[in-house]
Amino acid sequence: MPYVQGIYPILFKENLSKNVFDFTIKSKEIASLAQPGQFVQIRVPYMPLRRPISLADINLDKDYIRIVFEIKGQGTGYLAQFKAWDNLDILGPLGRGFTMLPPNKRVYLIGGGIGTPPLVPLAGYYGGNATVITGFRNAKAVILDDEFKKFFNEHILCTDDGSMGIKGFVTDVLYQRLKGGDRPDMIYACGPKPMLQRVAQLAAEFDIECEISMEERMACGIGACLGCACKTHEHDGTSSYAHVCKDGPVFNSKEVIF
Amino acid sequence: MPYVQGIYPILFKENLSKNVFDFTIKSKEIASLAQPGQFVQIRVPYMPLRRPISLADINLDKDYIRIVFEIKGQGTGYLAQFKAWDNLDILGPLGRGFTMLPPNKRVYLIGGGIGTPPLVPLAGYYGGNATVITGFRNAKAVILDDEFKKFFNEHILCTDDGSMGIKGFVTDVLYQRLKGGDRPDMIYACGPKPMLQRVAQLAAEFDIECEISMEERMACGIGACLGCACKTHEHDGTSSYAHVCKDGPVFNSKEVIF
Amino acid sequence: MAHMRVKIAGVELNNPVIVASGCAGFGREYEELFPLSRLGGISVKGMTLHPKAGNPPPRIAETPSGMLNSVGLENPGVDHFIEHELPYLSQKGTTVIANVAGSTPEDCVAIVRKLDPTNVDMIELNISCPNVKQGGAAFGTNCQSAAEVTKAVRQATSKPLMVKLSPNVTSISEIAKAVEAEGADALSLVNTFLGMRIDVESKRPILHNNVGGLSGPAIFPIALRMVWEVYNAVKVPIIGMGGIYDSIYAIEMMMAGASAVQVGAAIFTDPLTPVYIVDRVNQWLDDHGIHNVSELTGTVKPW
Amino acid sequence: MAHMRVKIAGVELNNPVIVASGCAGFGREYEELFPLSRLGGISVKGMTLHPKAGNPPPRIAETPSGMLNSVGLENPGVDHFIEHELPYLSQKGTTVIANVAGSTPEDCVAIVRKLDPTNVDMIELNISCPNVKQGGAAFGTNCQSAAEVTKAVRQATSKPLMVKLSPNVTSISEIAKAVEAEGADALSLVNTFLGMRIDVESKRPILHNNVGGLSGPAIFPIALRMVWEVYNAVKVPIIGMGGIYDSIYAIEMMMAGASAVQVGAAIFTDPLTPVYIVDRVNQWLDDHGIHNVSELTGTVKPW
Ligand SMILES: Cc1cc2nc3c(=O)[nH]c(=O)nc-3n(C[C@H](O)[C@H](O)[C@H](O)COP(=O)(O)OP(=O)(O)OC[C@H]3O[C@@H](n4cnc5c(N)ncnc54)[C@H](O)[C@@H]3O)c2cc1C
Ligand SMILES: Cc1cc2nc3c(=O)[nH]c(=O)nc-3n(C[C@H](O)[C@H](O)[C@H](O)COP(=O)(O)OP(=O)(O)OC[C@H]3O[C@@H](n4cnc5c(N)ncnc54)[C@H](O)[C@@H]3O)c2cc1C
Ligand SMILES: Cc1cc2nc3c(=O)[nH]c(=O)nc-3n(C[C@H](O)[C@H](O)[C@H](O)COP(=O)(O)O)c2cc1C
Ligand SMILES: Cc1cc2nc3c(=O)[nH]c(=O)nc-3n(C[C@H](O)[C@H](O)[C@H](O)COP(=O)(O)O)c2cc1C
Ligand code: FES
Ligand code: FES
Repeated sequence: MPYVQGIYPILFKENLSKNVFDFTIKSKEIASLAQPGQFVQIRVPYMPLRRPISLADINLDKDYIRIVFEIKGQGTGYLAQFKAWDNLDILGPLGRGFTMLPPNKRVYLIGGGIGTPPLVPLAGYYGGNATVITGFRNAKAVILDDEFKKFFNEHILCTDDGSMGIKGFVTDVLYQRLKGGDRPDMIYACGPKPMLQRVAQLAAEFDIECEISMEERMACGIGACLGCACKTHEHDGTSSYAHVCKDGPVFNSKEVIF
Repeated sequence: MPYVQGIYPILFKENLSKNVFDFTIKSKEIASLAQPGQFVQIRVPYMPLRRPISLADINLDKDYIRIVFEIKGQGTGYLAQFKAWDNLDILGPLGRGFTMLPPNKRVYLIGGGIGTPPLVPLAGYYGGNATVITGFRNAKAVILDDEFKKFFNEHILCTDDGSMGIKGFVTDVLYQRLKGGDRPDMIYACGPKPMLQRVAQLAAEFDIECEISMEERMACGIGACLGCACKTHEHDGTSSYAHVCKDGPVFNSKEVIF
Repeated sequence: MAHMRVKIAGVELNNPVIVASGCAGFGREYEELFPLSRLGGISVKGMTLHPKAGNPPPRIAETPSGMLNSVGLENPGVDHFIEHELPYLSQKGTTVIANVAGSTPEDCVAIVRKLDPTNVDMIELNISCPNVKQGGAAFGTNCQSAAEVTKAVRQATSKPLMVKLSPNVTSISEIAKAVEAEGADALSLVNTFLGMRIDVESKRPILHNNVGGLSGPAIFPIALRMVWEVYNAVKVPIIGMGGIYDSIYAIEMMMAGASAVQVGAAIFTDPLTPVYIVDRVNQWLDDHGIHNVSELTGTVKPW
Repeated sequence: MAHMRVKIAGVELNNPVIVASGCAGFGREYEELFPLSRLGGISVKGMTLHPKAGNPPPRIAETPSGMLNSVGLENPGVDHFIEHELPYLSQKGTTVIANVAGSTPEDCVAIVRKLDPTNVDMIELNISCPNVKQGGAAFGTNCQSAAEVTKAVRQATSKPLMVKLSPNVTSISEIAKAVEAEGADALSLVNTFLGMRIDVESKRPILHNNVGGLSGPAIFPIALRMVWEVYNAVKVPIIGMGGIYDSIYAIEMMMAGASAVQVGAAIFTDPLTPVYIVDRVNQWLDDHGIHNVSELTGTVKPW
């Protein structure tokens, strides 16, 4: 897959919640190559390894991309210190994105916490045909709530403590829907591993196509170093390692061995 | 000797010549402890070791110190990127400064290139009783030329190529003066090693007290690591190592073994 | 423009900057960013006789100015390399170095026999991988076993044979001498240092393999010292590596005794590093009036 | 506030953070910035029987996330220490560890005999200095000589005896076991890695000694792995060091098996590092509901 490396300016910086930042970055080159579900590798000061961050938006007309990230450690901490008009060294777009069905298909988008942003381009594409279920620890952690209104998605917001939206897990809501007889053409999910595992189980149980976005520690980000292994089923019943940066980050949920 | 560590803001930044920068830094603590000839250790991004830089000025009333430095490698390169109102992490004042005679004594101040700045406080102190001889590669490298006018010093400017001031070395001028019968009470010198060595020779030849400011690669800057050794004569005729950061940077020229 | 070509064990390289084994796969991925012909060579991912799955993830951990990896020689096996990778790679105008990482001397011999009739330019016998239970560093941290595997492989191939040494030893020059005595045409050093990181929240080592190989700028000063030590102990040419991330580091490595260098982890920080190094070394040579990059080798003047 | 006191070989420390030998002299200089009683202890500059001038300058070189030193055990000799430094230092409310660096086993014995009647709390036998021609790493890179010098010193003192190991070896756990068998009460590791830098303009090694010891964050992952290896090989307590510059690194080191840590080069970047580490480890313990810092030791859960 074609990708580029370059220095691109931040156009807008927003603070979505205490530790979550939203950068809009001007890059015609990356925007014109990118697909929903792909990611970029960003160089951060002091750190020998780049940081993988998903594309939260790809705008071809306006030549920009968007990333939304949470401060987890030193690297994302330094990244958060960049300001509008600072330049970022970015490698991308990388990996395999989501399979795009015709936009009139019915889909579910399941997002947990900082796993929500990569669903934004899908929400825009499927519009009213997408049911979006997003979950967060509590009201303070909620991000991108308005985003899905814009696209006329059905949107169900969950929080672990019920301080906003429904109290409970996204997978509880999904389970109720599927048990209730809903049969979407695809479930897309991005979020913490236990959530993805449960979504994969539900998809298997109700026999629905499902794509999940995986994470793994990376070095190269382009399939050269074999660092980002992810255990997968082979067609012949054995298992082997796929690589999140090249074969993923989006996998069919049936492929992944948790 | 008492010293402090703290975070201090840059008040003014000036660019004296292509690669030479002049920072005025607010620090009542350091200014109130410092003596001419002492230095500070400045932390620079990415670098495990601090950078030793001499105090180019100490202003007690206004609570500031001044440093003048040249970009030599990565560390000074990063230092040069700091701007007014940025904060610097500084350890200081460190080391032993110049011996101050009564201000009515006749002194020579000999400065080579980036060795000139530490002479500024001496120039101010001795005023018209100081003869300042400074030397540079060429006109473009000349710094602090105006400074000595302010203090009514006699000032002789030399350049290696004669593009400004007298063509020749500072030590040639000094030699002419001493040979001509001038007998100052002290020669102070700061600059490249070959210059210091020649000044020391002349001081010995004409039997004049002389103090020179030495440089050595440092780690701690306070006398703890024994990194910054400088070979010196012992009273009993043997040699041993003094430490530039604690016993110096200013040494009596008779002590140092070049 | 200075003359950048170098000759090592009879093989002429475009320039002395080679991408290190394991860091650029079989060369396909980075072609997107620069033509491989800009490189002096590529040392391909270490290969075994049969395909190898490697270690479970996580396989990567970050460290101050460095990184750990515990990939564990994941590779598709020598046959796949010869059939599917080499035909493509050998047309790219760069020197192809086959990194051989059998788990027994017999395996290494078998791999090398398969490579012998191909157009691979050079063999790099990896006796220093810290991430596998058998072979790897088990060969390379002992003079006798290092000599044995070198001897066996030497007899199995007419290709130029380079042996890649482990730095996890008391005396790397002893190993170097043992390997030279058995007919190695060149030496490459260093492979990674065995290291560890712990995730203090989960109390788990970050790497699933618990330990992994440290590389990157952090190790440069140790690697440089080892290259200098080995240069003073052997006569065969040395390819130096370990933490090179800028032209100055490449020049130091050559001054310490390397005839060429490899660049590994730095490519992950900036994928264009090897190409920048080629250009900047060339510029440095011009600035210093040096006509031929080979003139740098071994020119350090010890005190 | 968690309980921070730790006990090592019968000696109780204020907390597990000790300033490493050679990095804070005899403690006087840093007193300007913090009271020594804030530290768990201070390991003083390595001392020899007679005063030692050390190596010619330059003695310091910078490296990515690290530094090289070739101080070469400059010190005023054990008698001077006992007469002029110890009386002052032993009143400061911190544990005093005497780093002993004789150039022969006989020298080490003579030094230790002099220290035996003093109020030094512990001996740290340095068999790992890479910067001297005799003694130092020559002892520490070979099981037999490491055992011999430990044995001799063990018989010469009733003080708790800690032996400081060199990382420049193929198997540090073999050395650790040899030293433990001869009666070491504790082990400290690691000393510096032998490294080099070259000034490409002058073609001279930056250090006048050509090579020197690498320390600082760069070496942390290797040091951590070695502490873990040694912890799994011996029963005596371990003081871990090498590149610790923040509380997380100290916690990793303790989880890998250290009962206490030493902080060296990081003090040059920020002189308050050891004190910050004490406070931040304490905070971390509180945040994690751990009451006693000793509970961290060896808690890593390998995969
Ligand atoms: C394909 C992909 C897409 C991602 N998209 C996003 C996103 O859109 N928004 C967002 O906030 N985060 C995203 N992440 C996670 C993000 O990469 C990590 O949170 C980040 O690397 C942490 O870096 P740090 O220095 O702050 O943390 P540290 O823990 O200090 O990092 C130490 C090392 O571990 C790596 N690391 C730590 N956590 C992760 C992780 N979860 N995944 C991969 N590497 C990790 C770091 O990259 C670094 O090399 C994505 C990860 C992957 C693999
Ligand atoms: C007491 C003292 C006072 C000084 N005062 C001044 C001053 O007022 N203005 C000024 O421009 N320079 C001064 N210097 C020199 C200045 O410290 C060096 O130019 C600077 O450290 C170079 O750092 P770098 O990262 O740019 O160079 P690099 O060469 O990349 O530095 C690498 C390492 O070597 C050390 N180093 C390199 N050159 C020197 C040197 N000449 N002396 C000591 N360490 C060195 C650095 O500190 C660093 O640790 C002084 C040096 C000393 C010892
Ligand atoms: C991800 C990764 C994979 C590696 N795989 C191999 C390998 O297969 N064979 C080998 O000989 N060396 C391997 N190495 C070691 C490098 O080739 C090189 O010796 C080492 O990384 C030091 O150089 P550097 O500091 O420039 O990375 C690998 C290194 C890394 C970082
Ligand atoms: C300048 C300097 C001097 C040192 N001198 C000694 C010494 O005299 N005795 C000793 O055992 N270790 C000495 N060391 C090694 C340190 O005590 C420590 O083992 C090593 O630096 C690793 O820890 P660090 O990475 O925290 O610095 C010295 C280290 C430095 C940097
Ligand atoms: S990160 Fe290198 S292969 Fe995926
Ligand atoms: S720099 Fe540490 S003693 Fe001078």
